[in-house]
Amino acid sequence: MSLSRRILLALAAPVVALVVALAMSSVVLVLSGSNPLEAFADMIGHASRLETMVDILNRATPIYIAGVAVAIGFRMNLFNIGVEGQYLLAALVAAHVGALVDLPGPLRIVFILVVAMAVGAAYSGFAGVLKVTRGISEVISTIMLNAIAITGLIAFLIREWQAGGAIQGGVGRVGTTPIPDSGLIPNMNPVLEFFTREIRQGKQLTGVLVVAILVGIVYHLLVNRTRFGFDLRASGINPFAAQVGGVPAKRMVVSAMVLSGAVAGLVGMTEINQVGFFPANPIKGLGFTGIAAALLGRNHPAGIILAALIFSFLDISSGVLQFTGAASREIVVIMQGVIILAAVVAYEVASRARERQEAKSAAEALGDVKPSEEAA
Amino acid sequence: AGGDAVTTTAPTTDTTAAPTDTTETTEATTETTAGATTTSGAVAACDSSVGLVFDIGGRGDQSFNDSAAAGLERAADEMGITFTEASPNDDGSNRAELLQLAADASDIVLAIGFLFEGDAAAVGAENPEVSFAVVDSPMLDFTDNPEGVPYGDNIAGLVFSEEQGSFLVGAAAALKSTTGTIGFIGGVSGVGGLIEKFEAGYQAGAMAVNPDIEILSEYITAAPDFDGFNAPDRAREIALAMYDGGADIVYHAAGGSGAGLFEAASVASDTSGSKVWAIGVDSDQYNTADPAVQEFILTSMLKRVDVAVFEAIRAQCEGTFTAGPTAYDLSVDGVGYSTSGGFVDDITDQLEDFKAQIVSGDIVVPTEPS
Amino acid sequence: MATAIELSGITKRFPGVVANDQVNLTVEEGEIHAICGENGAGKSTLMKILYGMQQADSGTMKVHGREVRFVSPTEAIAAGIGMVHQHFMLADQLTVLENVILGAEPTKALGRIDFEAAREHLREVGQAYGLTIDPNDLIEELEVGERQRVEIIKVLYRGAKILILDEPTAVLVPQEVEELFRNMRGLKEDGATILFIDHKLDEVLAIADTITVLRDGKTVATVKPNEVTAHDLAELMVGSELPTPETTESTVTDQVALDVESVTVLDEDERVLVDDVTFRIRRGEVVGIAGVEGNGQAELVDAILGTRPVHRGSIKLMGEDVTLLPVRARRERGIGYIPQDRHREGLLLTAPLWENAALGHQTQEPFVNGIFIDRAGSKERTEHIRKEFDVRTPNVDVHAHALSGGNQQKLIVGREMTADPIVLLAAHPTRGIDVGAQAEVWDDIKLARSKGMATLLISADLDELIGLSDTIVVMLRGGLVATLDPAKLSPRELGAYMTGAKEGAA
Amino acid sequence: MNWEKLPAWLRWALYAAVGVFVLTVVQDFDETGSLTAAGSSQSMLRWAVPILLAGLGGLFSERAGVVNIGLEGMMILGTWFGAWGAVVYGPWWGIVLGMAAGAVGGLLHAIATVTFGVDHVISGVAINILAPGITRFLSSEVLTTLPGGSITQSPRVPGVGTFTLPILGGGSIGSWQTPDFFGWLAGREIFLISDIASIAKGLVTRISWVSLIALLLVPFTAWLLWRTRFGLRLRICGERPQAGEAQGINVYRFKYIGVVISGALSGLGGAFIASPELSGIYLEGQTTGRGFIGLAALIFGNWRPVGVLGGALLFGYPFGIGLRDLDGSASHSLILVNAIGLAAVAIWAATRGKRVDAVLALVLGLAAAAWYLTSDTLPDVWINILPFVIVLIVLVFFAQRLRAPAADGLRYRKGEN
Ligand SMILES: Nc1ncnc2c1ncn2[C@@H]1O[C@H](COP(=O)(O)OP(=O)(O)OP(=O)(O)O)[C@@H](O)[C@H]1O
Ligand SMILES: Nc1ncnc2c1ncn2[C@@H]1O[C@H](COP(=O)(O)OP(=O)(O)OP(=O)(O)O)[C@@H](O)[C@H]1O
Ligand SMILES: [Mg+2]
Ligand SMILES: [Mg+2]
Repeated sequence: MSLSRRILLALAAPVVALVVALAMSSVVLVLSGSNPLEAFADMIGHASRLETMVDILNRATPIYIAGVAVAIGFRMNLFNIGVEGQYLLAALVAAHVGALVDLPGPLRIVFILVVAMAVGAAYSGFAGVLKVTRGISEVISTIMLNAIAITGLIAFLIREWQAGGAIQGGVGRVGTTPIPDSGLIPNMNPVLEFFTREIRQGKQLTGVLVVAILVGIVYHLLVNRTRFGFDLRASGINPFAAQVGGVPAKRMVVSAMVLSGAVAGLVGMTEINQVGFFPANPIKGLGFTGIAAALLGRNHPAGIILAALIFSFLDISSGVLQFTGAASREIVVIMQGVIILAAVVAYEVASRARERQEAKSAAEALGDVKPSEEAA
Repeated sequence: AGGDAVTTTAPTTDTTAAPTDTTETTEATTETTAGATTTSGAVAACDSSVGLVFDIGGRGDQSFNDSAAAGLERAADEMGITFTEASPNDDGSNRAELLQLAADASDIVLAIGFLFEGDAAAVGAENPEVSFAVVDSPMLDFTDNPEGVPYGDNIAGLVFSEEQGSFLVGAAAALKSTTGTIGFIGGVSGVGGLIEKFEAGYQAGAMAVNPDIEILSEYITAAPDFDGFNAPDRAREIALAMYDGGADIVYHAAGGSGAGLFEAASVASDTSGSKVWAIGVDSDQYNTADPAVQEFILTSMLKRVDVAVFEAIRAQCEGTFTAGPTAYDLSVDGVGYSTSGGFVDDITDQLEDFKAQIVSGDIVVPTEPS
Repeated sequence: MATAIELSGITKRFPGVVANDQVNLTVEEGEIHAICGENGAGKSTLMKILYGMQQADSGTMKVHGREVRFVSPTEAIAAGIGMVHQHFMLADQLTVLENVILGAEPTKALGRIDFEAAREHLREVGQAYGLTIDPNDLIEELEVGERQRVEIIKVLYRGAKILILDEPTAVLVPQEVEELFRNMRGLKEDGATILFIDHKLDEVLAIADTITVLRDGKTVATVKPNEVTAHDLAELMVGSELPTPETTESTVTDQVALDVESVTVLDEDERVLVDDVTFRIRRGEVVGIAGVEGNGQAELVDAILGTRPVHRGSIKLMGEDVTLLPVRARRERGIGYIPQDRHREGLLLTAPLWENAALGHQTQEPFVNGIFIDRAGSKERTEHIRKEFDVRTPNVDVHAHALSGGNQQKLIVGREMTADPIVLLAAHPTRGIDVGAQAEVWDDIKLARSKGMATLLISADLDELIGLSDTIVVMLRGGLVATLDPAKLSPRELGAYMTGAKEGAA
Repeated sequence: MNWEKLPAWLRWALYAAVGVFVLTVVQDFDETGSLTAAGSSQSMLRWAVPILLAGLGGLFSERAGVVNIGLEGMMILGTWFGAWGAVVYGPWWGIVLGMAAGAVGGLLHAIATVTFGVDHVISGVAINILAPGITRFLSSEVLTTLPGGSITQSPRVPGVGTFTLPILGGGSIGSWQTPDFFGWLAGREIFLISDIASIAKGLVTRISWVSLIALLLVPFTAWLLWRTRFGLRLRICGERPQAGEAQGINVYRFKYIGVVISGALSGLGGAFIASPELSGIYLEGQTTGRGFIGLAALIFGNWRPVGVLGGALLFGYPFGIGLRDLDGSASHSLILVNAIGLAAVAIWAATRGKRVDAVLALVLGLAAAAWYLTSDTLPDVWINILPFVIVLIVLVFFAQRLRAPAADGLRYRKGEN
């Protein structure tokens, strides 16, 4: 198979998915009496402002981290639905403990990140342990653990900890004790401003972006370049072959869940660093968006970046559509759904095409068939 | 609890006037009290543009958001203001952006719900030429001053004395109850005492009538699980249990879950053969409820978000916008009870009496449940 | 005699492969017609086309003189054709009865299955052909021979008069094969036409009335058994002489490489799978394990490899006790493994070849560099394997599923051999690969043996077992029941030990 | 005596009887009135029905070999269309449209997984993301035009009505008000007998027709899948589709049917959530993960109809009790029930020589007992998680005995082995 053809195949899937999603959303828009071109123009016009880009990046950051957390599981056929509960629990504990200990700034930042990862890892690892020792599917256990974390543990802890005297103002700012500013990751405005103009409207590019980038790099290296990653992927592709190949199956399950949870623990850091404490009404649902991002990004570190940006872009667009009135903001939710479905189908079709291509070229190498003959 | 900031009872201003400027009073936390019912008579036309950002869910919740929308529309009708409106994503992640987008296009931005506090403070600071008013938050900064100071000259909070309104419906419940048992359903507990304030007032009102009354109380969920405001099925179950347990009147402070309470009242009345009641919240739910359940809504605790919104816009138009909290309490009819359906007609005298005592300060309604 | 089946000009293409190329086949009514050919010759494909499971790209089919066009097995079944597949088509969790009646369920009103009628019919069919089996047993409780009987009953149950048996003898010991052949003759007497696939030539010559040979998807000849010798047939099949697995002089040394001492293995329900097994393999020695499938051989290998816990006993590798070590530690100490099911245990089908070449050795040179995978080193090693073991592939970046079965197997053998194992566990190393590749694998094992490798060989191919082994042990119901000298052993005799008809050491 | 040999329904009935006995003892000991109250069993049923329907849906899908994690999404479609249909065309139309919408969700899943071979979990997740998008959009276009509707909610949803069994539950036949046998018995205060009567009374009084249908679906499903030709053919698709294919069965068709039924049943569950039996309104997000819980009930029930019912009740009971428990005392009693259950598990495990299980059960049981003894009520945050904890604990001890259909979740393509 020629290189150009291979590249074509690789690009075909996402492009087709996007085109299908655009087409279907256009149909919906037309049906609901809006002009799709106008709507898309508004969305893109808004997104091309520097301040909006900051918003998009801020939103994409936790989605990306959640996507990587889910992807780590997916790489070995583990479905960590529990990222949701893990990140909320981790953020709560990290914010609380981080505010209480007395550490100099940078150390406190590191301490908070480490606590968050540890809590996420522990909670997720528990599901892994249940799987290998008691045979409970992680799909079920993490669903249960989500409910237990959100409606039970967090509800209990946040009540205990906010009673510790941490009223920031009105009821809108109830939460854990505020973390001193020195313990928060500084924003990245200077970095961005170095390349462009000054960022206005007080928008702050989250410093957690750096953490996300590091997570992406480590994820890539770990999974694709290390022995551990090899074991992880092998277990995902074929657990039996991996096992006879010396991969300790149970340990891999627990390790993967622990790693996934550790990364999940970082999802809430964007909000903690923005708000300065863990609020009683934290942003929820990022774990589920992360699943979508991992699917759309095919578990690939760069793919997930793209997916997170797409999701974030669509989320942000729902705001501007309400002010321009070009279309109902609900269209973005539809688009998110359609993109996912179109993408999974397109990927499948493309991967079949790729399989056939490979089989053909392998057979040609065998000399079984001359290319001219098989074209018949 | 987090309601503390709201509870400092402020001297009531002249009810015939628009809110007075109170910027340089001795107490930093002094609240302005709105002259809510005094807007009769023509208001001047106004060419201000208004941006209103709803709480999650937006228009059509038949309660909080709709009430705000009503105030906005009234302002458009009576003063001719122009407006834009928006609601956040499901997870509320884009509140700040929406406020900014609204500020870009408006002279005053109204944010509906205490969850906007942090973002409104931040966006407000960035847009000093635009006024901001947040419903349900005093918009006071406590970082350097334990008494709290306004976040900025352009940032106001519109707060309600829900405990006072709840007191009255509690009294109504006690007066109407034949079983001596009544119930309270809260949406979400642990949000800085927000819903607990309703419970406290309700309790106090009921006990003021009948010190021996039994009050069943349950919260649907606890923060951070906010499903409690959106779970009519659970509210229905809890209400049924309360009715089974002998309560004949149940009050809810659970937003969208309230529909389940009304459903339960209808079912319980039907099953037991004797009529039980429900008490609505925020708006006059008798008017918005389905005709099938209307007859079970004894009264509703009114929280006049519409008035607050209208007054905030008017203040902006008239140049009397005031930073910091403005209180909407019984004295200005910022809270109250409804009489639609006529089910409380026989006890309005007693209720009005309680009201007068609260307004005069003879009764101080607690903000935390006992 | 009338013609039962007439296929002409059947062509079927798969991506990159022409499985059937202008195949012609004529089967007379009431005969046993054998189809021979090496792996991948296109036998199964041809039968699946006849059975309607696959559709030919071109060509015509006639059944009893009438031209037919099957788009699904339903039509073939209606035309009186039944097929027993190479891989059993049975659901383990369903009962014999459910499996048999599937697709031909007698029903009462509302689509209720008439289980009574079904049982009765099943009993009749069983009696008529002398095939009996308990209809209420779950398939998973049955032995291989019994499962095959279920498959045949399944076909007869639907009243098929033309039976297709795809490699029915592959999993049977000689005694079972004889039983099967008796059944086949009985069926023939009752008027059935049987098409059967086999590449064991003596078997074919013993039972067939007519033999058709396929090679590379083409029909090369149709012959009568009395006209040809096994030798002729082999040449027709491969176009050259058949290799044999015979080894030459003994290379057995004194040094014990693998010492298995009183090993007992239990399953989750504490049933005994391997029962107190003891044996030793010295360097340069090949020990063959004979046994009907399901008598604990697989579990014994698992225990030695470390994927199954040993309940009692010990396993020593070059004198070191490895009983409690994990798989990885054992492999690092020099255990090589050729799994019996290459797709299940041998390969990462959706990973590139160079990663497959690293599998099982990913902690060792040249595949790693510290904690990182050494991609360049891995690819280089894979290229080496590709050349040494003649793995036919365009490059080492293609995914493993793109390779044909034989080439996949060569990759696995190459991977294990280049790692210079001390002990090689080879389970059915030549199963499902063609004669050419088979000979190469035999040569590889012989070469390694002469260099001092100790080999544990499991194979259902008794010629292979006898030809390659220095010692043969027989496993029956988890225990070792005989230790035999292959030099003085015929496959028939070995089969007798395997079924328990004969006991003791030779 | 070998328990495993008993018919499944009898075995489960025995489990239930033992369960009621324990509840009764605890209730009498603890003087908590609500464990066996008619209201409690009624609420158990109410909360179990959507889970049961989703679980039965999952059963059809997974017995046909398609893992369906999209149940939640199909249920969401069911809530919207169930509500809209009921509001606009009447309650039964709501049921029909809710099922139809769920079925369309199922069809989508079938197209993706069966025809295109997309990974089942991935497709299911995609549907879970798509469904709320669709309903949100439809709300904005349709519900907002209805009086009392908005972008997140519908007007009040009318219900299909309820049914009370005559004689046993005091329903009426024509105009004759029959006696209320269970009610009478429940009032007699006879140990155990009255408790059973009281529970039974709850289950035969004012039961929604949909609940009744859902309950009847349990034996019907068992009959359909295990006694009919259709069922055998569907099950082969989940066990070994190639075997079905070899016998001329159109595997794709049965997979499609299974997944579409799965969607229809989840949709029915959704419609029930929106019906006045539970909510009486469509409200965005009101399924709150019940599709996922249905999946858990399916696994818990070992992919069998009666088992799914058991799982659904096991969720429904503590959930209902938790909500009805106004002072936290009944939930507190449930801790004692758990402790007793764990003790039973410990004994069971010990007699089978499962030492680890026995010790684990004993430790957990003692912890539960200690918690029970050192507290008087259960705070509400813990009440909310009780159902999840109980199911998780049950799975800890019994997950290993579960067995999914052999080809569940595997990709099947015609003509491939
Ligand atoms: N579904 C399929 N898709 C692609 N290629 C196939 C398929 N089925 C068979 N083939 C290819 O067609 C060729 C003939 O296969 P077939 O199974 O008919 O061989 P066979 O003679 O039965 O071999 P064996 O002795 O191994 O059973 C092989 O190269 C095989 O890889
Ligand atoms: N005659 C019947 N009519 C209706 N349903 C039945 C009938 N027989 C069995 N079932 C139901 O069909 C399902 C499967 O039946 P089956 O007999 O296979 O169960 P089982 O094997 O006894 O279950 P278990 O393995 O749990 O003991 C069960 O849910 C059972 O309740
Ligand atoms: Mg074959
Ligand atoms: Mg059985």
